[in-house]
Amino acid sequence: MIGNFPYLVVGILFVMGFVGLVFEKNLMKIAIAMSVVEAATNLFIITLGYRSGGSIPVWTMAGGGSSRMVLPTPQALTLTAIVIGLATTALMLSFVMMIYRHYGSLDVRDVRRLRG
Amino acid sequence: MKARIFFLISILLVGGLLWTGLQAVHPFGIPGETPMDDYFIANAQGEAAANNVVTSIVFDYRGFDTLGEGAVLFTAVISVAALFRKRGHN
Amino acid sequence: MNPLSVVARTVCNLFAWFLAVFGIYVIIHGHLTPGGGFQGGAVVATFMAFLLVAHGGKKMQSWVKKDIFTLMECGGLTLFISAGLLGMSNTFFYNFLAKAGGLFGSAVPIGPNPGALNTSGTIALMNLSVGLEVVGGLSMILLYMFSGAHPEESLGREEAGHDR
Amino acid sequence: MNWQEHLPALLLAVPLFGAFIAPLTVLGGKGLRNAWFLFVSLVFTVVAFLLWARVGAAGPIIYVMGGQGWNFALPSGMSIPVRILMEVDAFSAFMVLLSAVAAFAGALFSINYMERFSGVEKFVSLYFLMIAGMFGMEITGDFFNFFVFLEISSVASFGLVAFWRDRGEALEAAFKYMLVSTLGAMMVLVAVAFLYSRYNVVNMAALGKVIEWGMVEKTALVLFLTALAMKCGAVPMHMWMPDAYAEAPAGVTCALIAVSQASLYGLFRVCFTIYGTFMGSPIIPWVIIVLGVLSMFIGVSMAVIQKEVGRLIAYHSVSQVGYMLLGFGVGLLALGDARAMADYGFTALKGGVFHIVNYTMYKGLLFLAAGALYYATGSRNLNDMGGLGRQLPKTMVLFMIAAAAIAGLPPFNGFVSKLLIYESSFAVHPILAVFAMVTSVLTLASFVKIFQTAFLGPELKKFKAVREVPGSMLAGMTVLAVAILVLSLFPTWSLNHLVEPAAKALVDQASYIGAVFATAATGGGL
Repeated sequence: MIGNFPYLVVGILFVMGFVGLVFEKNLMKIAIAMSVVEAATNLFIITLGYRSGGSIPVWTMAGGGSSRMVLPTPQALTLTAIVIGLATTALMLSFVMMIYRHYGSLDVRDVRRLRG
Repeated sequence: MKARIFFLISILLVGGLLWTGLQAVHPFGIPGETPMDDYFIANAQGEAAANNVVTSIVFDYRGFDTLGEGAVLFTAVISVAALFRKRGHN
Repeated sequence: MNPLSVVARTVCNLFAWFLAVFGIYVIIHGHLTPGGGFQGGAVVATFMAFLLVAHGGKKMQSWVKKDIFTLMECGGLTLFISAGLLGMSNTFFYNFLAKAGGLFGSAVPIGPNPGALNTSGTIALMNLSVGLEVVGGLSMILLYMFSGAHPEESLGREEAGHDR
Repeated sequence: MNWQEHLPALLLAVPLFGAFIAPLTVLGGKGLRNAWFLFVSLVFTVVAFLLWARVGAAGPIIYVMGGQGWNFALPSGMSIPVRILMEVDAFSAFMVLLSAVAAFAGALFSINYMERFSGVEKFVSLYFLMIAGMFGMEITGDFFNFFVFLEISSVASFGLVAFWRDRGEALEAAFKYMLVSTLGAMMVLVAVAFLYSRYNVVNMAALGKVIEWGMVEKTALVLFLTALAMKCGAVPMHMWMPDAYAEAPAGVTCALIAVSQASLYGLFRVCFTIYGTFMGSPIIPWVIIVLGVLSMFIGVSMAVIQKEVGRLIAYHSVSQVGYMLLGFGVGLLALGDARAMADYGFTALKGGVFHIVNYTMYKGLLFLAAGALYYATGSRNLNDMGGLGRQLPKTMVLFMIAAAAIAGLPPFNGFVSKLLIYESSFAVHPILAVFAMVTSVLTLASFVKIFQTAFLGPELKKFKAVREVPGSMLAGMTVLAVAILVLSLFPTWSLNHLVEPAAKALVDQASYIGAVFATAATGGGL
């Protein structure tokens, strides 16, 4: 069981982020919860790529000539996903700033002026 | 109140889904067949002429993804600039 | 945002340059060591964040213009997509410089090796262009967020009005 | 070499290039910016049309990004593709064509509509990025690439929805949309990771070839279904849709509809092409059908009580998405059963596909007309309007065409697609057809209401000074109106040449997969 501990962490983080998304009332905390969900996703992809005993997939540093490397594709995908997450987070924080400037409050209940 | 129940149910569903799904994933550290990754490790130096396998994937094999990634960052920057733009810029 | 104390400013002045140099190193050696355009660009953008925190936004805005960063960003991405379009004789994003002799055109030996800078074809070129884009983009986000957080300092009060 | 082979790459490169240059056009002033806006929109529309024509003539085409040759899908000694593939079959090409038309109309409309805003060069850049993301979602053959383009189109649309940042409602709508959409994108990414963990492949065709029906695949399918249904505005998570559609500038809403259709496209690509006949249970089709019926009914019943033009039309979008989900769900139910397929399944698919193009055209036109009303009068509330038919005769005619089409009045295209859906869903269960018809009647009622309040009735004193909207806005609306009229007047032609190849391509899993693997068998190469 301890071997699959990373997957457990992924599941817990994802659910924690999701709970924060739906139950938090503060816009800033909602943004943080979204970042937690993104972190869980990135963690999941990167754990999929681990091969026990593997070395870093860079030939400059491979050293002893071992060709047993960890899987490189998840690292590349995570790199892309992290930058995308960074972009969305930046935009989300800007929205929070603009909303605060507009309403003078970060509470969802003060902001919800739209009729369902 | 109704919304809270809906949210609770959806959280339970997501949690249950991930719980069952993650149990079926291969054990940590022991991936099964990896033809695509082995190809990258074997051929990154010959084809893309790069020592760093990850970079050769990011910029050569999946270079188009990276263009998309740059475009997302660009989009975010332009959106932020549009949000905080000055009035009467034109 | 007020400037920090003189001690903090001095330390930031000193170490910000190390950050910039390290970031540029990461960008240039992207195809040899861990790192690349995005990571190095983020490090160089931290240089901007350092200066912004230490000296306050007012001074910063008198030092740099946002237009430079816009130009860096658009230029970097245009260079990137052009590198893709130039490979169009084969396909979009074909690595046409690799092992072709000229710029970044040396072949690499198979297996572990110390690495040479003049390899990897368009990968190095794209690393540079992405680095340029990320530096411009992240610095722009920082500057715009600063001016958004302190509208009275940069934009003026009448901003909150209607758009037309 | 033949330049037409590079059409899939050009389709994506043109709007991206346009977007990267657009912020620099501020140096050349207004004229240069508008010329660039128009020029790039025209170019990508032409490329989309050429791509559609080529796919119609030559069958599914692939394009290997960064390969030695455009069809060099499998490297030597490999049984799976390692590079990013673009794969365009008739269904993708159909989606690309209709999105391009909607995007072109939105661009034309925006040239005059956006004049009142500042920072339009940023608007132009974001608009092109959204279009590029939409095209990328529709022609990509790689799941991770699909996620990347999903994010491009979403992030660009957040910026566009909030473009009028001085209105608090616009910011809120964008924030809400952002939460739903980013969560959806993360779910897509987790699903891609699940599939990758099992097969070590992210290519769609290669996955479709090897997929089995296990626990990992089930989880991935549920995640895909949830995420993409959220993104296209099906019922439990439809709340973002009226807000975002009503608050975005009108030209953007027109393109935003096409973007939500791209999510719908992704949903059906996953269900039909990747899982297809491997899907071991009828639960998923029934879930889609139930979601469709709920969306139809709840959407329309929320719509009839709205007072604001934009929100009213936006709630109708929810109910129209329901029609498509119903059509495709019935088609999916019949998949793998040749007799049921011939009996009602294929009709349902044709109805669903035809409804996609109809919906995009008339809903885009409705939003543009609502935007024109707002541009002319400065009011969003229906209760304030009246007697505008005299001042805005052209807008009135265009609005009438769109309203008749959405309500499904007989000569118009909405009637044909709805009829196909009624017919086929009746074969599955009569109650489905009943729901669909009731929805249609309520739709008619609410559009009669808008038309009557806004355009008919006595002339109001405060609207004395209202003028007809400027030329480019009328041109944008006319593009869509002409498309509606062509689809309405030549239903047989459009069914045979536009809809049927797309529906056929959707059920033909083997040829989608074969397109990748066959070209390599014949040597691929240069």
